[in-house]
Amino acid sequence: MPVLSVRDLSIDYITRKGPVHAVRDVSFELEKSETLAIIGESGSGKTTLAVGLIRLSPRGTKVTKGEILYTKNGLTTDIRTLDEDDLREYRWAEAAMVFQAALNSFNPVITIWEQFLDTARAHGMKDRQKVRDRADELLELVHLDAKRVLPAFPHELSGGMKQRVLIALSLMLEPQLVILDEPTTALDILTQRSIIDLLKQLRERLGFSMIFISHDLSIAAELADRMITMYAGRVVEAANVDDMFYRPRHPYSVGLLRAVPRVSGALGSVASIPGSPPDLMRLPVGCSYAPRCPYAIDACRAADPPLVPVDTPRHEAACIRWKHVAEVLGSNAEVPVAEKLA
Amino acid sequence: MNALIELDHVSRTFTTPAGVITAVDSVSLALGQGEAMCLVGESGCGKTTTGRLLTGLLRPTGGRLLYEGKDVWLTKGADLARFRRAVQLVHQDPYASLNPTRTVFQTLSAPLFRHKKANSQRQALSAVTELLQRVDLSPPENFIAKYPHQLSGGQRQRVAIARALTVDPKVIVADEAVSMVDVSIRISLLNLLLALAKEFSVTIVLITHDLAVARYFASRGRIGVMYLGRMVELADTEALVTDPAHPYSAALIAAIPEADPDITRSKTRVELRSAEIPSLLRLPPGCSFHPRCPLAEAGLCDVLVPELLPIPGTREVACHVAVRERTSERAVVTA
Amino acid sequence: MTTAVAAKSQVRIAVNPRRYLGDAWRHPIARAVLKAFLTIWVTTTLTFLLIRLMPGSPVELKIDELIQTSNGSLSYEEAKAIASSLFAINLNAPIHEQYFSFIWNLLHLDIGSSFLSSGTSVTSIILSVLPWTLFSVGTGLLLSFVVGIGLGLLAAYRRDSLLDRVVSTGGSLVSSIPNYLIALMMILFLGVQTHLINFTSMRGAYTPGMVPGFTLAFIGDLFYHASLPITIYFLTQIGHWILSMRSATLSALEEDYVTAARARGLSDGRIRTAYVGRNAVLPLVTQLAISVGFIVGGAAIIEQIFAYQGVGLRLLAAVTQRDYPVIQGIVMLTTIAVVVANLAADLLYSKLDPRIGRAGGAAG
Amino acid sequence: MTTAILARPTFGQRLLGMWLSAAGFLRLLSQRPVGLIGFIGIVFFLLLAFVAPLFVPFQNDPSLVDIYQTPSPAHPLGTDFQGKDVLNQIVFGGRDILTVAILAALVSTLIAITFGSIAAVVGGKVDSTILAITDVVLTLPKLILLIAVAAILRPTGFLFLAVLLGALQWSSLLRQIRSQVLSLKERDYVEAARSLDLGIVHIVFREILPTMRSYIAIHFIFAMTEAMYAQVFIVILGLVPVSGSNWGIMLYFAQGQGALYFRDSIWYILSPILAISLVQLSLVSFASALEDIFNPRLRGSA
Repeated sequence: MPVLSVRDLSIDYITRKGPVHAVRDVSFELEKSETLAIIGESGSGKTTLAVGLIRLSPRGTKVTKGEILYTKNGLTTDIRTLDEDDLREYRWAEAAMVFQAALNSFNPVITIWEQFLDTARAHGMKDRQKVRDRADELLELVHLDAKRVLPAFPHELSGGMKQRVLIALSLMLEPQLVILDEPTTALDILTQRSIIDLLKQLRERLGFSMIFISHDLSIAAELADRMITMYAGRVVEAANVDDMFYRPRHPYSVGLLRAVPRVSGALGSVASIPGSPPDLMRLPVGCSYAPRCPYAIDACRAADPPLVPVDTPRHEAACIRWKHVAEVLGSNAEVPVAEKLA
Repeated sequence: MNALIELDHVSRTFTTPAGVITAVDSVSLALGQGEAMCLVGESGCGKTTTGRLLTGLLRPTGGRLLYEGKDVWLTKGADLARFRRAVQLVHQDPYASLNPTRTVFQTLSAPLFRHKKANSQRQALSAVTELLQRVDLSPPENFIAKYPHQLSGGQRQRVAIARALTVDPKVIVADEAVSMVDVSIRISLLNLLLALAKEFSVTIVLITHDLAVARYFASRGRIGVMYLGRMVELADTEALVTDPAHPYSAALIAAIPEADPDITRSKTRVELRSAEIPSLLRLPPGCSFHPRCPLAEAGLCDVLVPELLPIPGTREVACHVAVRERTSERAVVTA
Repeated sequence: MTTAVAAKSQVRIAVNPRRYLGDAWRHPIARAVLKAFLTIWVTTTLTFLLIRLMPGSPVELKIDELIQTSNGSLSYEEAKAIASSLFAINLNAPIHEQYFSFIWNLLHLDIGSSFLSSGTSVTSIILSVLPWTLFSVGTGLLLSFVVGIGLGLLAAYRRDSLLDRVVSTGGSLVSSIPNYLIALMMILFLGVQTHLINFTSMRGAYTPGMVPGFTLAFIGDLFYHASLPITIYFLTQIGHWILSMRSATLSALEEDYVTAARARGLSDGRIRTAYVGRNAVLPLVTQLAISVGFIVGGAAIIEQIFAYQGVGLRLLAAVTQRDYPVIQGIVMLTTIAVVVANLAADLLYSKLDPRIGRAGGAAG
Repeated sequence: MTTAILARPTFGQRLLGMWLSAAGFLRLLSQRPVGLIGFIGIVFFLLLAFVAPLFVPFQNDPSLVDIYQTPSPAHPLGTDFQGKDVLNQIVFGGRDILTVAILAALVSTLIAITFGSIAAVVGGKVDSTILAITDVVLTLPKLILLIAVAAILRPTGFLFLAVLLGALQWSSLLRQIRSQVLSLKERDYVEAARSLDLGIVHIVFREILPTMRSYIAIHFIFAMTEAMYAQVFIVILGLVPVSGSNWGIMLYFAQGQGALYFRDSIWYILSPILAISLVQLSLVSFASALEDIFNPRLRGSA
């Protein structure tokens, strides 16, 4: 049974000019100890989706439909039906969300230790000494010196240190699911590398399932087992990492992969996607990628293409011309898209 | 080829309540006409300050800034203004680079009127239309009357580039100009800058932390790697990417995640001796990378500040060990 | 995507946090104390110039007055000598010497004696009235601060509800009406027209004949007499605190650390106090400092309307009697009291906000 | 509509532009009823103070017979202790007060803008001295000083009173303008304007000030309320030689003549109180609405 199974989840932003469909009929599953990358650009709805998974959507948003089924030791519950107390328990004990280090995720006027204590107390760990030992253990886990970090105020830590403390804090109650929002954005290259290696290490040791959202494909290549790409609020493709990188079936995934240059290996025919990002207020009828898609035909503009299974296992794409995309790419070899289209 | 614009051992310090910070430490860099090069480095390495020094918006506290051979900060009045117009800056944040209360036309026509490149409405209108076409914002009529908040991030950066072009600059410093724009349209912005370099022989310096973007943009040019205010390596892009001379460049290239599962998961790591970034207030003696450098030799690297010295293959590196190994007679030519 | 922005901001990133903060802690406190002394020095000099050098200054007026009342028997020099003793300064000495003796006396808290009751020193006069003003203004201000914070927090949490609209609009309107007009209306309606409160019995700071001491009766009597002024000071500032706290809370609620705290399953109560409340109240502490000065100033008219013997009323009496040493004394001592209050609020701010630890963190 | 909004619009377009923005502004204001009422109040009192006196005859005929008359058709607001009509005094009582308030607000706003922007633009020593002076003035108990200064200098003319009030009020506005200009000065588009060599005039008047227009308008109104408070303050306390008649002077006499205590004199003292309060209420509610329209996330009111 998957740890998390999301079915037809839709989330709207209520604005004066009417509802904006930020997330539209999103479905995906996450197995135990599996890492899923949700890749999308601005306006794709990835953050709205992630925050929606723990029902933390800001004021002015509404989950219109869909289920979020969470399973632990064989018992499945729909998060959307949890009452306030159970929801509070679910948050952090079951699913912990780690925000971007660049955003100020720490209360600036109290020390890191107080924020550890707050979290522990909120989940019934009253004994200060036990919380202190747990904090030391967690900070040790993320290679930080507890004596220096705990008494410090948030602004006294560097970006990299803050991201590590956030990760340590997220593991306090041994959650089964850790959700990370852009875990390495706004960090320097070497710090980014240390965070990626740290996440790999922790995942191996503690076996939690992980979802992370990012606009950066290279992080997905590093960490993910499975990937979904989102465009204008919808999942356009879901696949294992190798299938997504070497055998993409949705024109947007192809375009995105082709638009990212690499340092090692040949550059190939790197190229941008024409046009500009979708305006969620005025989405076109039919496939929202049609205006920018080189393979679009009239049928594409008729209706929203559903997610259909494609020619490799556990691989789906929301494009009625995915076979044509496969032909254009040609070989299924483990060669980057940019080189195949060179 | 004599350099169009050159930094000659330029330094810049800032006094803060906590002490004096050397943001840029005697950096030398010569750029020819139409050259497209990149300055790369992590935050705090001084690449943004170097960019500001190049544009003349920031006065160096040491060394000289030469433009067409003349020391800019010794020139006065008209010459200084001419230099100031010849070097333009394109900023990082598309949401802050354009004045929200002015339309695209007002933003682009102000410099045209100011420098007598247009004397009437009609001339300004046609000049602006041509500028918008040159930065691929077509049809121009859709953009002229728009306010910045009605444009996407990519479109705003194009207007910012068009604004820089209003004064026919010889040099454009693009400070992280693509890092806040959607991944899928970055390449088109880089291509626009490359086209300016090729067709109008404008020298372009792209400042970025993203080595992959740097490799694409300067694939036929050079990359300069900076660390804590110093230029540690300056080399042709392909040479630097495939065979980095300075241990810091090697560490960066090894650490970068690649958008390709097979390559990125099989990369060999460079283990640094410490992850701690030294404070700009108290730089380590000698080479400031020595506390973290796997090749550091006690008595040499922690005493003597390495100069940027040439090594075979039109390259320069500021590392005693690298220079010694690559220039000694019995240097084995590595594959 | 790096956050490398203007060169100045690079300073923050790779600096050893503990040492850099250490310097910042000492530096702002010293700066705040220096600023306080500077303010006091400027005020004393300002009042000195006002009394001494202004054309038709009180000193000249006093000399002419002496000459007239003695209908010509006093010469200018003799009148000047009398005036010197009254003003406790040697008028013949050159101006800068007068100034130094003036400052010297001030340091010894000797600022001359009142023209009228020539025996009593200005300091003793002031010390007998200043406490009442500080007591009434202080209580009114603290009450309006505490209630304002609470209502502002509530209004922000129930944004755009009826409560929010009533509290914020009502608060801002009450505080925009000049407080002395509210005082007059209170007397007019609650006193004269409806006899709800017997304000004549409330005159003065306490009922004459009461034995001053820490007895419950005496303190009760104090509050009875001061109740009207306190209500006015409360109403004057309440709108400001509600609005400031409401907007500070609204922006605090949008901060990421509040979402992160909710994601960590923290209880609403804990988030409301330690996360939203503490951050929102920060800018208000410095505004508290500034409003002390405003309220003490405004007290003069309130004390006159309610006949409450505070320093304001005494100043007005001194003004009508042209009792310049007392005027000069009151202006200086009230400023010193206000400056000390500001210093305290600034230090409190630097203690509350570890990020800057900057005293003098006034808004703006 | 591809016609470009030209850098130098013709007079017709400028007029059209102004009309459109005014209509747009009124639409925004109508969504904030309290603000709208405030706006109407301001317009009413400005008309009352500057236009009504041109039409209503000035009555200054004290008649001992009808002292403290209760409101009647002849005297809608009754009469004062000299038997003079209260409504007439109210009509003529606004002009002086509003003139001084506007002048004082002008003085304090001008000081704040000039020195605030100079401090921000020039920076360095100039900035720290201006800031030090402002900090000192900020903490002074201004009204105590006002009492002392008014008592000693005995200001009579409008201008002198306005300058005096203005000179005491500019400090907190200067700090806010300085920090506003400082933040705008750092913006990328100002740096770009500098490197395009567009000149300091363009930078200040085309790049920095336009974004501050609404900010300055709001604080000008708050400055007016402060000036009115202080002006009536010193008039009621009798610190200023009484000449002519305005709402403050009416209050001064009403208080002096014990109007507070007689049943029939209630309208004589209440009329100026209500007049002043309503002006202040209108100013504040309109300014708060402006604040909400132009920068909804502004932290804390002035």
